[in-house]
Amino acid sequence: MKKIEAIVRHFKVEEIKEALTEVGVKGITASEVRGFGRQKGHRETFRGAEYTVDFLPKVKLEIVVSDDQEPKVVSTIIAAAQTGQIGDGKIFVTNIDEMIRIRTGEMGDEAV
Amino acid sequence: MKKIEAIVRHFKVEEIKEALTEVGVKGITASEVRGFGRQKGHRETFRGAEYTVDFLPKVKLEIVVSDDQEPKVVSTIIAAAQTGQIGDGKIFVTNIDEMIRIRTGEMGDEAV
Amino acid sequence: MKKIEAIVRHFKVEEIKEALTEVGVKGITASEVRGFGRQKGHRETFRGAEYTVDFLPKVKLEIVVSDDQEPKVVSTIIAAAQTGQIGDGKIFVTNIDEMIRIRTGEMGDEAV
Amino acid sequence: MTAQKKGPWSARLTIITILALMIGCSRSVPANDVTPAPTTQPFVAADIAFVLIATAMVLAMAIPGLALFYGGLVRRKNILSIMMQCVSLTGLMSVIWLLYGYSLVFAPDLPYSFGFVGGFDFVAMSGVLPTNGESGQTIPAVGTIPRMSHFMFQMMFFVITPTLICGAFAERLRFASVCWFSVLWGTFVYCPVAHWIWSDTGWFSEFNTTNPWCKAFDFAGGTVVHVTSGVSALVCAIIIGNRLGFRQEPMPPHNLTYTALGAMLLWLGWFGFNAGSALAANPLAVAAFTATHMAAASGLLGWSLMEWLSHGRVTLLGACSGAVAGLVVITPACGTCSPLSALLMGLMGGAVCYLACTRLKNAFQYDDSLDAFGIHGVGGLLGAILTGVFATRMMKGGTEPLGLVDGNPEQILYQVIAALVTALYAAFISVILLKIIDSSLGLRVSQQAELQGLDIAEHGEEGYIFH
Amino acid sequence: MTAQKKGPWSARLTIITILALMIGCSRSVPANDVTPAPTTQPFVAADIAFVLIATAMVLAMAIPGLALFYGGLVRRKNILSIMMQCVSLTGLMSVIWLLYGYSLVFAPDLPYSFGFVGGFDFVAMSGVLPTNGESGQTIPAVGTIPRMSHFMFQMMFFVITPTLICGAFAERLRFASVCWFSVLWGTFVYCPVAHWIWSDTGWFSEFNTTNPWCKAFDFAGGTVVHVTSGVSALVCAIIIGNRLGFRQEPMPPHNLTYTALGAMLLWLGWFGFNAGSALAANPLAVAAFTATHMAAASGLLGWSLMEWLSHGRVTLLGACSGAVAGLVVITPACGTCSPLSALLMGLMGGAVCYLACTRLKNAFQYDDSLDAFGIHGVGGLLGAILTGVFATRMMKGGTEPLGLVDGNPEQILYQVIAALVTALYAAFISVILLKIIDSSLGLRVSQQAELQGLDIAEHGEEGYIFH
Amino acid sequence: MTAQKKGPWSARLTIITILALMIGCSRSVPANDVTPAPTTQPFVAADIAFVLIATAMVLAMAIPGLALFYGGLVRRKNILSIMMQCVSLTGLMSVIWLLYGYSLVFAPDLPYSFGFVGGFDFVAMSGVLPTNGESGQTIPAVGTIPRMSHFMFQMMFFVITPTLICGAFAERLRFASVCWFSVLWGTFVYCPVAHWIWSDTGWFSEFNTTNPWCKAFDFAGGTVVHVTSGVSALVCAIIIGNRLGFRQEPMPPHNLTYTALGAMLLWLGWFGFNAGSALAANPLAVAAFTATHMAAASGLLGWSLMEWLSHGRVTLLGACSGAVAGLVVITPACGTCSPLSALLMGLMGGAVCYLACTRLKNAFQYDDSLDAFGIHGVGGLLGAILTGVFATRMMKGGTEPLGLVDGNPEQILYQVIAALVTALYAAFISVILLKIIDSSLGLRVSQQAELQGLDIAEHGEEGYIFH
Ligand SMILES: Nc1ncnc2c1ncn2[C@@H]1O[C@H](COP(=O)(O)OP(=O)(O)O)[C@@H](O)[C@H]1O
Ligand SMILES: Nc1ncnc2c1ncn2[C@@H]1O[C@H](COP(=O)(O)OP(=O)(O)O)[C@@H](O)[C@H]1O
Ligand SMILES: Nc1ncnc2c1ncn2[C@@H]1O[C@H](COP(=O)(O)OP(=O)(O)O)[C@@H](O)[C@H]1O
Repeated sequence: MKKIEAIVRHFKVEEIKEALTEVGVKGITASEVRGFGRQKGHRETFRGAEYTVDFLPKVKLEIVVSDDQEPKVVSTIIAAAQTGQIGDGKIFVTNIDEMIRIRTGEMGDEAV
Repeated sequence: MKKIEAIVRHFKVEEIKEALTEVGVKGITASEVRGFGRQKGHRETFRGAEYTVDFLPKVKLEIVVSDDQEPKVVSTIIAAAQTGQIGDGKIFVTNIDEMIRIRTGEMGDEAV
Repeated sequence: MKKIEAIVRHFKVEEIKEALTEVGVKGITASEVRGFGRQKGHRETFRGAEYTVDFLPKVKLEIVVSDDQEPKVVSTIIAAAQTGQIGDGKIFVTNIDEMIRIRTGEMGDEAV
Repeated sequence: MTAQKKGPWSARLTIITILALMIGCSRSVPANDVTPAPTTQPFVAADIAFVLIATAMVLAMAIPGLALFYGGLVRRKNILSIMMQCVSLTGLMSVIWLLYGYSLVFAPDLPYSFGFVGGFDFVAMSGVLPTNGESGQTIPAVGTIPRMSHFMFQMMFFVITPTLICGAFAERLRFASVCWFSVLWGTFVYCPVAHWIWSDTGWFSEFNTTNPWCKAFDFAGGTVVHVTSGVSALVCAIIIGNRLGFRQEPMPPHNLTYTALGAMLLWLGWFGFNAGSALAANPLAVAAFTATHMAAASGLLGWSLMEWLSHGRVTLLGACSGAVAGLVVITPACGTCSPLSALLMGLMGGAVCYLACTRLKNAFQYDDSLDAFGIHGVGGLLGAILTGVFATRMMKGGTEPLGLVDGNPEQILYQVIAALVTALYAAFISVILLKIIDSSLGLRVSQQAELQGLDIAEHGEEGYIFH
Repeated sequence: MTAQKKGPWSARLTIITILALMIGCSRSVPANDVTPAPTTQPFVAADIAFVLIATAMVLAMAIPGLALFYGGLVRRKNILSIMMQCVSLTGLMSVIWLLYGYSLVFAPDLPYSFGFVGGFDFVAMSGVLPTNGESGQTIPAVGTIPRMSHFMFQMMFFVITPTLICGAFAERLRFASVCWFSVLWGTFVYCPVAHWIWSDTGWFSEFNTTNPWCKAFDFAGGTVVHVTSGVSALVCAIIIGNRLGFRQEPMPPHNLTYTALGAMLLWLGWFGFNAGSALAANPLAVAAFTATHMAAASGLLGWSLMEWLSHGRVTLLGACSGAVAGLVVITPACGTCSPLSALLMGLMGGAVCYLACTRLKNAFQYDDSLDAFGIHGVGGLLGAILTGVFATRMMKGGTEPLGLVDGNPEQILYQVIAALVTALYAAFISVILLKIIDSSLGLRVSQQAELQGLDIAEHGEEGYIFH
Repeated sequence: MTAQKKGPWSARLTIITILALMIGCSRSVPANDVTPAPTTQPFVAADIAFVLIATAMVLAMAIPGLALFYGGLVRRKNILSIMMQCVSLTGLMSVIWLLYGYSLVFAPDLPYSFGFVGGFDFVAMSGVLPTNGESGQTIPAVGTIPRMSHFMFQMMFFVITPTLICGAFAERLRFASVCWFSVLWGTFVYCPVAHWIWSDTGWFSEFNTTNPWCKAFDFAGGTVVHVTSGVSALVCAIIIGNRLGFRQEPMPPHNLTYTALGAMLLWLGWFGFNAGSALAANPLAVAAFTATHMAAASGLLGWSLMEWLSHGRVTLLGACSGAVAGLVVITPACGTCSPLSALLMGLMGGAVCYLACTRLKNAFQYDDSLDAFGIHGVGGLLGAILTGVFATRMMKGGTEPLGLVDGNPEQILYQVIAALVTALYAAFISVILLKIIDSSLGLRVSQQAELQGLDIAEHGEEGYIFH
């Protein structure tokens, strides 16, 4: 199994979720992250103090899928998450040794 | 070493923490996530606008342990986190190449 | 490629970011986590109810780099994040199968 | 204790009934033939201004004061449910007060009730509204203000009292049950008790010139408001039972800044509550205002002192709780005690309520979730007694000695009797009402709803969406 | 609709212009030779006290009331922009009011304007300020209070009215455009309409003793404040267009606790708005106060009832919206209707505004983001009409029948005419102003700024930094 | 500067001492033989009502106004500590005021103090409380209100002034040290200065009919409140030193919505502060009210203008800061200047304080964390001077020319002298107090506590628990 981690823009999350559901993804775990990268931050000013905020709000999606689903899922995410502007984000793919559904104890592809 | 990631219900966290401490786990990193899966979301209504919230609040626990501890830890989590209702969550196990304790620079199982 | 996950103290984040930028790191994803470990929690009291908070606020940094950059990055983080006090945090290194830049579809070391 | 919902129909019925009643009443009141004839109109503009503003200040205690004070103390998942209770009860109790509440309290005795409760003379504001006859407009008065102003001022007390109880059963009751309980409680507990203590014919009323059983001082409602609600809160906490996970997992306040903000607003609004109870902008109002503030200040210090002695540090929640405790304690006394006595009363109130909210609750393990009993019940009882100690004609004028320090020790006895009778009565009726509601609507939400949080389970909303 | 910023210079120019005007005016006013000579000084201290406090309460409706009510409803990324609009408009409109707003409303007719708008007699507070002549200080009066107090009380209405409109175009307008629109709207919509309805010579004014075209009752500004702002809000929503992603992605309120807190503060402040409009601490103020509260209470119940019937559950947002709807509906009527009628009006207001904010908006798909039209426009129109139904001399005194229930059915016609003329006029001018601003400054922010949120894009700040 | 805690015992001792004092005093005051005999009771109900409400409004400036204004500006981890300071100082200073504060300010001169400070005549409210003699109740009066009302109104000034200073040393001081500093500062700085400026015998008092050294106008406390606290704040910031990480890491406000809410409440409460200082509901109160509002409005615009000119955009924090700056500047002048002058003063206040909080602070690199000096110190000094420019008998009545515009240029000199003497005195005493506290209790928390945040380290609580 593979874990696909995608760092994406906030307002793309719904779209990605729907696209993924259509290609058969059954579960997603999302979290709020702040990302630093090529995308320029913004300046904030509070009375005298001015500083740059480099870490911009992004969403990280984690999706575990069976090995054969992986390419499909990755391309679906790319299609749905792309705007073409700097800051669209990244996808990382990692190998997963084992996956277990807590409710039933099912393991492996069963648990996806 | 293995990294065990468990997506669990909020109100189970204390219980899991205690169970894990008993089997010798020394460190846990927790974070707020929102999960989409088989568990049905709920409908929210704000004046005219009604919509379904599919991403439900969950907690992700990350625990890095030595290879031999892994099975014990996984079964402990399952035991403590199970309610039997849809939405209990998942456990993912990944291989970790290296672990370092920042304070001392200790590496590998030493650092756990 | 390697994913380096570092659990660090809040007030060290800026320093680490700058140190990493200097050694050529182009992207970081940060998130709020709460960590349980050797560092002692604190007691809170609310009217009659007293309890211990074991999970302390930390920041998790995730950095994906090419294999050869890894040692440099890890040592940079250690240097910048260390205070020598219990609770400095941990670094985990995992292997990454694939990395993709959503904006361009570039893959592998290109995408870092 | 049944946990499942009895379906939304019961709830719909509720509203329809109220609606029907409302329309019925508003039709049946012939606005032009009010009988209890008020003739002279001795209005003092300053008193009108003062009481109107005080009325708004008392409302501010409930919304947003109590809504924030309580709201901050619950867990995030129940923040809206508690605010919803505060604001909805404001709407609901206001209508009930108009329909018959005011009448049950302030109208002449219901025939054959032997002073138990007021009659129907003021139902749906008859006798309260102005009338336009041949001789021009006639406006019923109470003292130097229109009766309508008295009606409004007293309404806010009727609104806030059941809202206080919500602190005891927070995070686990069905919204419909909260509404029903509050309406019934207001009718069967608040109205009679307020009649006993504040009406011209009440058993314990200092205004009862003919034949009071035992004359008790309760200037702004220590017994009427705090003893009744606090004791009922304890009964609710015990009968309804603990929250799931109580004493197993931490249930810390989710937003102490709200609680502090709420406490500050309570402090401010209490000036209206206490000084406004003079019903005139006179030196007595100033005295009540001063006593109120000094008791809040020293209540804060009293609680903090106890914390310091037991833990070596003080907390914001403690300081705020102490201020509120001081305010509760001074409520019955503020029109009769000196600011220096108020200082002592507040100090004792802070310390005693601290013990009630920590030691007492821990000893008996009831889940009075937000300490409605610990602060209002205990503080109310203490205040009632101390009023008998510290009441003095120095502040109130007159020549009769009032309390112990003034040379009238037996006043303490009267105070105790009035408070105890009230406490027992409130507890008794509360038990009955809870049993009735539990066996019809069901009191508690389902376990699943309690775990999920009432905001989503009961109201389909979330408090904060910060991502 | 152009989206790009026209550079900061336009904005800088704005400020400089205002500054210049301000200094110019303050110089050009010879403070000592005011003409419209007020001589006697029949001040009633209680009325001064009451109106001053009421003034503060009306300001509290805008800041923080509306700032929180609206602020909670937007997405997190726009919270500061909406608060900024509320607070900045308070500053800006106050200065405009001083410069000429008060004069355009309350001064004698501008020559040859045929009662369309007031003249310049009170520009920059001339005729409002006290004067020190040989014979000592002379202080212009309105009724029993100094004219300066009337000036301040009315200022707050001028402040809050354009702020209400901000709810319609929240989360997408340039800040500079909001300022310009509000200033121009205040000048060209609010001032004339308020002159028609409240000045001694207005077409629809009940105070116009000589020749009113059609005498309409608008005690506290149902038409002046709510119809004008509500209808303009609809026009804004339509012309400016929907938010990016409207009806595609959820846009839930980011902090309902703020919205509830804001609604509670609106409720409280509205006592100042409505009762203060009596301009004296008299029984009429008490009647307005009472009607206000009862309508809020039943508006809350009316909206909740509709929710219960359609979804089987009630929401905090609904309860709060209903209370505000009830308050809007009662605004024109509170000085002339009985509390029982207020109860019915509020109930209807809650129900009708519920339908406007859900069914109507869904049917026509305009993005009235925070329901400024759904609540203020619809509620304002409904209130104007119902005032004609329920006005009664019972509350107001006098011998003439007032509304339908009092035996004067044609009053409804007058109410409808005044409200409709106002609505059409407000809509017409709003269209023109929007077009002008759009083709000069540009109304909307860039797409990128809208996605990023106005807080960072326009103001370089973030609301909450919780990590 | 020692950083470690000196153990809780010192703190416990504090409280015990206060307690002892309190009980002692309340015993030692024979409530029935007050000497400074006030005989006639010329009370005006409207003035009582007005001053009571104003009193509540001033308290609302401290809690919750300042608590939120400051609270929002600190980092999340210190939110409770700042709220705790605000609420605890309210409790503490109120008790001190009762014990001796009022007396030191308003009692006849302490013998041989040459007008430096008041004596002990009013200690523990003797001479303030009513007395009940043979001839009935006698109530001491000040003007048209009971002296107890004057006592309460002035108390709130005593409460808020040290609280303002907390902005300078936020996020790093021990709670016990804050309490001690405030109590001592109130005693040794506030009381004498207020005596100089407001008592009947003060050196700079316009009420000193016999022999004022130099008559300064300070209607509502520009010098007494803002210069004293602002200058002391600067001294604190410098002596206590910067926060860890100051100028190395960003320390943005954690919740600007609170800061905005706080500023709005300050604006509202300031009406009580300024208009209430007329101590009567008269045209002067109206004038003060109007000037207050106009200065807030134009202060907002002034600061925004500066921001626009320097960054091309305006911020909510700027608008709110500007409004507060305008309010500070107008405080001494609001009873003597016209609303048009207020407009100019506010504008200047906004602009000048902007420069102080940005340029000045950056140039000297002191860590006046929340700009207590930048706004209150600088604004207070500016206001004191401008009062000499703009004071005019047009608003205040009378025939004597008052300020520069009125033809009395030397008034500016008096204003400058009073403000400077006060500033130097406050700075001097503050240094001494800080040194004393630092060498006994220790001023700062430990480094670890500062990193962890004072909420957990000092109070064992967290502000928000949102998971
Ligand atoms: N090497 C990296 N490791 C971890 N996260 C990264 C890395 N590079 C980028 N990111 C994440 O991806 C986001 C987008 O990257 P950025 O460089 O701004 O734009 P783009 O992906 O379009 O080149 C960042 O905000 C960060 O969260
Ligand atoms: N394939 C997946 N990848 C990542 N996270 C998943 C996946 N499937 C489920 N999850 C996470 O697990 C949680 C529970 O899953 P769900 O399907 O609702 O119930 P259950 O685990 O009982 O079958 C989800 O909310 C989500 O956070
Ligand atoms: N085995 C582990 N798995 C996951 N996270 C861990 C583990 N051990 C420690 N951590 C994380 O590292 C943080 C610091 O660890 P701690 O034991 O307190 O101090 P130190 O790293 O100095 O020994 C913890 O708060 C936790 O977030």
